[in-house]
Amino acid sequence: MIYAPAIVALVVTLALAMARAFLGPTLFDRALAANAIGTVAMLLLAVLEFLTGRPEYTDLALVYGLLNIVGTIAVLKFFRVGDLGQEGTVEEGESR
Amino acid sequence: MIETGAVAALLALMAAAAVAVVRQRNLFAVVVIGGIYSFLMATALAALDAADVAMTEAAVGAGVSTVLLLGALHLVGSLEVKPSSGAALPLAIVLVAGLLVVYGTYGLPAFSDPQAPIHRHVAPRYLVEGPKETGVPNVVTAVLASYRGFDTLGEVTVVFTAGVGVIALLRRRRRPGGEGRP
Amino acid sequence: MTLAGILAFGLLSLGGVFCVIGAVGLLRMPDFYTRMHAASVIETLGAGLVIAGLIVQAGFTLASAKLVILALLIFFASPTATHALAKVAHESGVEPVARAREGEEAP
Amino acid sequence: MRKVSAAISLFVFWVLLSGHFTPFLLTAGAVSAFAVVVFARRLELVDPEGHPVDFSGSALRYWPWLGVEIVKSAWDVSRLIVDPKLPISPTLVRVKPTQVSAVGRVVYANSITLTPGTVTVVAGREEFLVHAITRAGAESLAAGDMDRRVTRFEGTR
Repeated sequence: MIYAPAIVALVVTLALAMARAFLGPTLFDRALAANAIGTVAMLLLAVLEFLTGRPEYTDLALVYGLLNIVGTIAVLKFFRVGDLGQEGTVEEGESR
Repeated sequence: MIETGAVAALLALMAAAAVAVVRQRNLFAVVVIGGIYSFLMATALAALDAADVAMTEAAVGAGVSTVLLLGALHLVGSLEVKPSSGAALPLAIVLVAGLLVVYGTYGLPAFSDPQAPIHRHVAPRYLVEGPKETGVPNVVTAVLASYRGFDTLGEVTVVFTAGVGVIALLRRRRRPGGEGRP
Repeated sequence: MTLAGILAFGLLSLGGVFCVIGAVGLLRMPDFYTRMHAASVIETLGAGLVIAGLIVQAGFTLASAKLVILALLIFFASPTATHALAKVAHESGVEPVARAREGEEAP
Repeated sequence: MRKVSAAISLFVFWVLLSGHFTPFLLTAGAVSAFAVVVFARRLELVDPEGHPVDFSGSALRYWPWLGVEIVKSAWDVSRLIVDPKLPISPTLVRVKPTQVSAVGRVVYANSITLTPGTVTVVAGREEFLVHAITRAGAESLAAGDMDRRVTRFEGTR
């Protein structure tokens, strides 16, 4: 079983990162943990697909990766635009 | 064996996430943990051989509903108020409903039973004739886009209308709020 | 086990170890900014080694090509997400513990 | 030229994802790739930032060096994490990017973030605000080796 240690390690990583997501304390800690969980879930998915002998389904992991970014950016963009009461304009010379 | 263990661990983490959602008062945190829950759910579904459902869960659960819930938070504020009544009645209703669903699963055929009714009706025909008749290698795509093309068109219309409606609802409040862009 | 199998096993397990180390850092670090560094261990070395192990296991197939695309996606997108997090956190006034002296316990 | 290369990259990506080589499906892929480029052109997305194909050559020289740097610094950060004393010395440092173009600065800022132990917090036109987990990491960044390499990357198209 060449995948067993990796799967165990990834599940442990998920559990630890979820502890950080529950503890907080700020929203950013939670978003950071969620981002890490997305990455680890993607890796776990890829490994599980190799384990069950369907390596061609790695596209699913790609979809996860894209959604992970979309989710993180959406939370941050909303936090910036919504809660702080500012429009999300980009100042000259600033990064987006 | 290791696969079963991984699925069990994912389900346990999902239960932990559900408890955290209930106990959390900050709705931002609830949305973030909800996204985590969806990612775990999608991974568990993929491990159970349901690739298409996993993709839908990831796209809808972790992607679209996160964005929609954030849009809703924009309208209602981000702190949950204390509930006015106790938790006993809702808990009882949820428990009864959950037990009913569990009871219902006893009427289902065993997991991946080849003699189940769903595998004996039109499924063999789709599997055997599908690639020849439609030229599409993926059976799910062949069924959705070819055999049930009009059905899917109707579904997509409904989903599109719902999406437009949600955007219209969430956009509306923006304008009186200040010098917001159109 | 073949040589490629042993190599894949080693890469996968090592990647798993770095993922766990990153997650431990996520829990141990004292503030948001230092936790970000721990998370980037997961996203670079952890993810990179796991994907490399899978590529060795898959050999020269379509699946490896998809894994390469996956790795590129992670390496392009994860710094963007991390930077966005850091920037918004900085703007909303999350203070880093930047004044901790050498050898002194950070608060 | 840029549109043609974008269409070809999209088509290759499509084929890799599909993995089927029947004439019908290949045609469908080619038509989709073409349609995406046409729509992207109307949205003005096919520009030097969205599809920076001119940098392919220098990227091949820069990425291996960056990969080695990432492994080295990830190893350092891992050692910090497992150390029972947690010997971190978080530092905020300002660095001045010497790149001329926006793409060059983005590459530099992303390289800093991608290397564990340093994260770009604010990426301005004149200077970056970087958070480093150890003072040594901040000092080696301020020495400017990465900055020089990114500027070379940007210069040699």
